[in-house]
Amino acid sequence: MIYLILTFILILLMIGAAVYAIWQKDLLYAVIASGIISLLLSIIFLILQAPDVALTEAAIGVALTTIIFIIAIRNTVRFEDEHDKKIKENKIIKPEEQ
Amino acid sequence: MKKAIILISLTILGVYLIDIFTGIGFGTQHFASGVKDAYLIGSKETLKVSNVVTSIVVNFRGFDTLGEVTVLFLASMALGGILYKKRHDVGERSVLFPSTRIVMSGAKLLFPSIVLLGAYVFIHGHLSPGGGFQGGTIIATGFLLMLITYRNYSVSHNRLSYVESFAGILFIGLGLAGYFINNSFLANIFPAGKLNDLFSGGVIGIIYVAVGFKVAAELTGIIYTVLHEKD
Amino acid sequence: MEKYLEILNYTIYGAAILLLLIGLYGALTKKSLIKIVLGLSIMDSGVHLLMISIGYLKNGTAPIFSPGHENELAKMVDPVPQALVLTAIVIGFGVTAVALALVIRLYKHHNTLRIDEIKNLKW
Amino acid sequence: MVGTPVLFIVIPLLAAFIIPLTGMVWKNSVRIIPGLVLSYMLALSVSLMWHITETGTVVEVIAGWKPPIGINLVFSPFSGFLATLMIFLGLLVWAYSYKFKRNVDSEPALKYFILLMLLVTGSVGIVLTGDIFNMFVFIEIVGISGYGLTSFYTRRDSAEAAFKYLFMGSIASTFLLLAIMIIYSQLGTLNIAEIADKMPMMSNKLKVISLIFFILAIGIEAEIFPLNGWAPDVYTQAPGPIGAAFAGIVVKSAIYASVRLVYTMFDLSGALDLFIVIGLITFIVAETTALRQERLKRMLAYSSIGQMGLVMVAFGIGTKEGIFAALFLIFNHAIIKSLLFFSGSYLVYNKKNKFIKHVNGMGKYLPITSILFTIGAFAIIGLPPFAGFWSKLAILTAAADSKMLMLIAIILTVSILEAVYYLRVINRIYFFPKKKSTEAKKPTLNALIVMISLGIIIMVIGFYPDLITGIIDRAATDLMDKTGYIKDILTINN
Repeated sequence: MIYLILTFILILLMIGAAVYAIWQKDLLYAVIASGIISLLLSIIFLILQAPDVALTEAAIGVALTTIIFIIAIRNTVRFEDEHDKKIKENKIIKPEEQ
Repeated sequence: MKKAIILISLTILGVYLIDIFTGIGFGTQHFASGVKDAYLIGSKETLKVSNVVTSIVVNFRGFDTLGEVTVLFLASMALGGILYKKRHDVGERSVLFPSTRIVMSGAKLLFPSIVLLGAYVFIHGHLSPGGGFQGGTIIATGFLLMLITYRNYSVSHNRLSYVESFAGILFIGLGLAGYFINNSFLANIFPAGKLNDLFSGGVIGIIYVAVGFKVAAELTGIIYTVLHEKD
Repeated sequence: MEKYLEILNYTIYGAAILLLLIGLYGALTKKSLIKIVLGLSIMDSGVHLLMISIGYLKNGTAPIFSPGHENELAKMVDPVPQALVLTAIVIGFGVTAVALALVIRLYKHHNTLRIDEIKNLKW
Repeated sequence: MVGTPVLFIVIPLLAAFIIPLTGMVWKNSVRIIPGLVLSYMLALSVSLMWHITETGTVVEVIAGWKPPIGINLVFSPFSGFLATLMIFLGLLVWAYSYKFKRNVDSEPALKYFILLMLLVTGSVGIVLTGDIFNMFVFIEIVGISGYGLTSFYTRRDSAEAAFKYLFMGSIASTFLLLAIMIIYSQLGTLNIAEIADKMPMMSNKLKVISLIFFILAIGIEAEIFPLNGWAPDVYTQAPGPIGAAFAGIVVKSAIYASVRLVYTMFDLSGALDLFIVIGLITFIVAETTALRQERLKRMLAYSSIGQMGLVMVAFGIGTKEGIFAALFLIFNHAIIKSLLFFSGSYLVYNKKNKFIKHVNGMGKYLPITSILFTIGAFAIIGLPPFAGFWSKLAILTAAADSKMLMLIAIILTVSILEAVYYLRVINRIYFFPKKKSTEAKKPTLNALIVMISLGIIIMVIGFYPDLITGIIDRAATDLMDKTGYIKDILTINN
């Protein structure tokens, strides 16, 4: 019984994190949210009697994937709508205005 | 407009998927006779491996694992090609954030225990949950911790590829030994031992250790290559 | 009890499929390359959850013969999907790493992550 | 016998793990070892082809577990034919690009050969394996080496093409996993033969759904019409010989996978009609698009997609003649399109955009390459003395035997379009004045040898089609024999 409630809460959190990860404009937060998805997922795997998969998901999904995303963000830009910001600051001119 | 079309088609896909999977059912045996029982019995009786997932990954479907290790190898190789720089460009690595003394000493303290945990996990892969992939990734996270904390911590690229190559050669070599002795690639060539013994499962434990080393070296290499990208 | 399990049935499958759809939606509609890769990885997670939950058995145990419980064959959950997911996770990580490396290179080339600005080729 | 099918996978992987070590000592070994491995694979597959004419299909089990439990590799006349063809092409691509980019800094150039070798290995694995999840793993191997090879040139827009390919490939692998899981949940097995055996136990709805997912996933690799957006860009942006490798090796393995699914695994009757419809749409759309292309490689890419559509149509006819025609077309397309890619990349060498107009007047400056391109173009249009003629004829007769007259009309009409755009290029090669600024690049010796030998093969097959029809005929019989396939695998006593 307690597992059922736990699973239900975990699933709700996971879906919430997924929606947040897609909706959030700040890529860093989005990536952290996807790390949280992996973390919750690994707990669900444990509840579903798959300890091997839970271990792998915890190590790969939470640590390695997240860090590689963060490195990629660091090497590029942090915000999804970086373009609009640049236009606002007149850093780049739209092609048709040239 | 495009979003609306995508939303509608995704909804259709979702409804179909829900329909299929509720039809399949949850928590029950779906099929009358599958390979599942053969795997469970074979793992217990023939291979004497207590962790059935390990015996599937390494022996019954060991060929998948070989392919998978190759995928990682290819990924690190493709990564090296994509982010290629001429040798003299390889300068200082970008560090995500300057780390404080606490983080630095904490990382130093944690690193050996993480590596030890990883080694434990892949040595006991046939007895308890875990194995080569899990242990390898745990070791890689240990290296990751060191790499992001210390600006000047470096892993020798040559040494990584030594480990990677030798582990891969060991894996395939053991497989080929099975091929020449027992006429089938990856066949067991050592005595199976007793269930729940550290030296059980014959060749499985050794192959999983090789996989562990290979995965650890490859993942560390991937992270190392990406970290060397400076903005 | 049966009733609750029925709910669990829908929630786990529903969660997996929702994850898959959310990821696919993100991958198809978002403009930022990193968001697209993120969507693909969320989609992968959904499929993995789906695969594991197919192998689940009610009140099952993990497929490990721990000492003293060596004869509980019938109660064990299906180990095959777990082995497949293990493989799929590692492969997915490799693909994600390659994708992000490509993203980094695209950014260097075009100085933007917006997919609608990177179109020297037709999309 | 030189070995057993498992060595097709194991030896290249072993070599791939050894090469980084030898590369530290002797740089050139990174170039040479893949060639040696590919030649060994070719010798192995040819000897196995001889072997199976006497003993029948070779089935090899892995780890000593009989097929439903363990993974098995099947070297039948059908899969063996495709595997041999792929390895042969892989060897040609290796020989063609042996001196590739020698002056450029060597490190990525050396990775090229390992990636190429693993691309061939993965494709051969797709063809030989008898297990759907193992097929998924090999598809991923092909995919990742493909992404690496596509993004090989850092200066072009190759990263964009590779990202596009990767995006499609990831979605494909997701759908493939879904389909595999649906089948596993119903039948409890992953072995293709046992799935085929147990298929009647599955409900019709699930069959249709999983087939759709499979076709969606494999169609992306096989360049079926709405899913082939990645292909022209990849062909354009990848190094020249890799275009040939994609057209000759990767796509063929994807076609194999879809054919194996429809003919062996699923017993749905409508699936073949689906093949015809999809194939025809792909054929028509791709050939009309090719007509409008301004860049040579894009044109070749669309032509390649169109030919794959034609192969699908031929498989969809469903009779033995249809399969024979399809396999003949696969063979011809592999050698002819490789020749076109090989010679075409020299005709537009060093040009940034590779426009068709850059070939103007090349007939005078690159006479041999131009003649070879012309041979290829004539062959693919299907003019009589060349190899392509016999396969087109085979398709038309197969369609006529099955009373599909509309099909014949459509194929003939679209073939005229095909002829138009190829002849346009040839016209430019010979009858247009050369621009001053464009300078020709003489092909290297090994590239020249490869192209000439391909040209000779095309001519020889054109005059003596009997050399190859026997093998293709056996392959076609093997594909039709579903119960034989199941029996071969499930009753193996090893």
